[in-house]
Amino acid sequence: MKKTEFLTGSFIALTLVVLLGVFFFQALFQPSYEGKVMPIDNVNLKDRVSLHYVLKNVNDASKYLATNGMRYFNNRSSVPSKTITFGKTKNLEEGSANEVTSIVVNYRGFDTLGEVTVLFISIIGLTMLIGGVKEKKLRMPSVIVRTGSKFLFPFILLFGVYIFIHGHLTPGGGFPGGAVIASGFLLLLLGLENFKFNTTVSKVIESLAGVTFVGIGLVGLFMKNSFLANFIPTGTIGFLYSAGMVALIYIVVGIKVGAELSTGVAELKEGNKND
Amino acid sequence: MNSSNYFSRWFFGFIVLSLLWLAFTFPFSLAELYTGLVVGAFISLFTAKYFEEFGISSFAPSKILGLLIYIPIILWEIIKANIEVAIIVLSPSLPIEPAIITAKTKLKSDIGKMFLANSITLTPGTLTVDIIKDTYFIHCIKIDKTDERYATESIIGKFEKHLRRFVK
Amino acid sequence: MTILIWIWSIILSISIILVLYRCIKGPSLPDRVIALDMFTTITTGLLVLIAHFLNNYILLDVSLVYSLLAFISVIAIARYLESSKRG
Amino acid sequence: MFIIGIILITIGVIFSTLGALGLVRMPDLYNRLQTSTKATTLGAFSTIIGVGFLNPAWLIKTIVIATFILLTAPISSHNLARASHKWGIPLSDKTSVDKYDSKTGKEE
Repeated sequence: MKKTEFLTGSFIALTLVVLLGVFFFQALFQPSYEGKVMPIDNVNLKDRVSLHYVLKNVNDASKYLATNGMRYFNNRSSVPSKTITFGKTKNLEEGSANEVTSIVVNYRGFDTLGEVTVLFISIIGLTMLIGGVKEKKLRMPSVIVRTGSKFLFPFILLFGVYIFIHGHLTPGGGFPGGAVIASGFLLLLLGLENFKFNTTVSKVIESLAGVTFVGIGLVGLFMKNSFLANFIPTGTIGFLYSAGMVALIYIVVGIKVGAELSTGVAELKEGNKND
Repeated sequence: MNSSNYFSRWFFGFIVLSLLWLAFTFPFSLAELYTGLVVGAFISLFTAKYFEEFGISSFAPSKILGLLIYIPIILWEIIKANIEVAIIVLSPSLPIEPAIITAKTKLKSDIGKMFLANSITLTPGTLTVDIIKDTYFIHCIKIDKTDERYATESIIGKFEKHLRRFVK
Repeated sequence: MTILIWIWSIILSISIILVLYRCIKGPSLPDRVIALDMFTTITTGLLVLIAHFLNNYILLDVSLVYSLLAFISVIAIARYLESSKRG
Repeated sequence: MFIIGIILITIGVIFSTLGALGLVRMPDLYNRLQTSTKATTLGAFSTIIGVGFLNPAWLIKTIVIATFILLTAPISSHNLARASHKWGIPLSDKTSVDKYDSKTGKEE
């Protein structure tokens, strides 16, 4: 491994870890909203769900709280529940048709940042472990396999991009999309006899994507007073341009995971000959 | 056509990938169209080098017509192949005489060889085992003559003349 | 309609059991790989049938990813076998 | 539309089963590969297109999936046949000629 690569990689990882630590402690020292702790033995599950989630609509929830105030906490059963219609309901809280995505990226976006960082660190560890292993020579591929992998590669890449751009509408999202992109690179590594995967470029792309993720979170912090808050209007549920920040973050996560896993696959095949 | 320049390959990739994007996201909407154009342009920017034998000239009407004629022919051959295999599988005595024979092709380009090999694999009782230069090694499930000229005419001939309309 | 879908699914399941028999018995490694390849192809068809049964467009994406991963795994195993000695 | 879809799915299901039967009955690896590739490709292809005919809104997506299967299945089965020939799987006793053997060692 080249020294500069390693240094830049560790620098970015360190920056991410420090940022994570800062936000962690910031969350610790915030005052709690209610000010009193419920007794554990008679906690109702309904009390654990936020009003925004019950109403599924930010604007309605604020209006309801402004008029009814504390009465809401005493009488939960009278909260009006809204029906959600695909392609019609506007300005939903998170606006994503896929509930899993809204939980992973919107409610627990911080968690996802941690997961992506863990993946990054594990790929760095893999690179260190693999270093010094000799490359296994594969036989010449036949014409069919060579041409077939060249022919199919752009379409596989397109499919990966489709999965992570439509993460808020269909199942999938950043992680499966990245895995599909990495499988496209795996096909090229298997099918072409002299394909060289450029690990330096992939590491740069990955680091840029990570920085963009944190940057989006910081914009949320400045505009909505909370790290990774959804600061873009959420649009109509079921449309492509909806869900605000969820789609944006999944594009970033897809690019990052794709670059990371491709690097891992390339290291596994070629070994590391620099060090 | 092997030396089609970068722009022509990029354009080919752009058109094909954008159309495929619209097929993926079928209920047509303008948002999908814009996204598809951007994604297609971006992906084909750095995968254009893999479209070796394609370019703007691939959109010539004669070539598209050749492809459209080829599709029903290959589908019909696949159905015939399957009926043949079904008869062999269902007969109690398994009437097979397998052999690996050779045949020669006149196609020059890699992509043409790939299409021909895939067609051979999908059609009656034949399976491409390997290609070395222009010699195909074909595993046959049932063959009466192992002569190379006979094999070239009977197995390759029927696809080659249709394939030559759109690949070299 | 529902009965037809049940019949189709049951016939496909029987063929999957036949394939699994070859996968368990198969005298050599490539036989098992062929059986698994065929298993995935049949399962793709079954998945699309289930998508129609549940009226769920989403499963079509899943089946495409499934067939893609099956293809790449078979190519990987074949390339590994190609460049190693039997033993 | 509806009837075409049902007929296509039935054809697909029958050929998938025949392919599985061929996989069990055939004597050696290459013949198994032949039956399995052809039968399952047509089986999956026709099942998927049939579902597209039952649900016309899905037709284009199902055609994409079916085309993908039609493109990839022959490539993978070709590579498996080549790999097992190089790995040393013997052909069955019924085989009359094997012209590939003499040139196996020669690389392109």
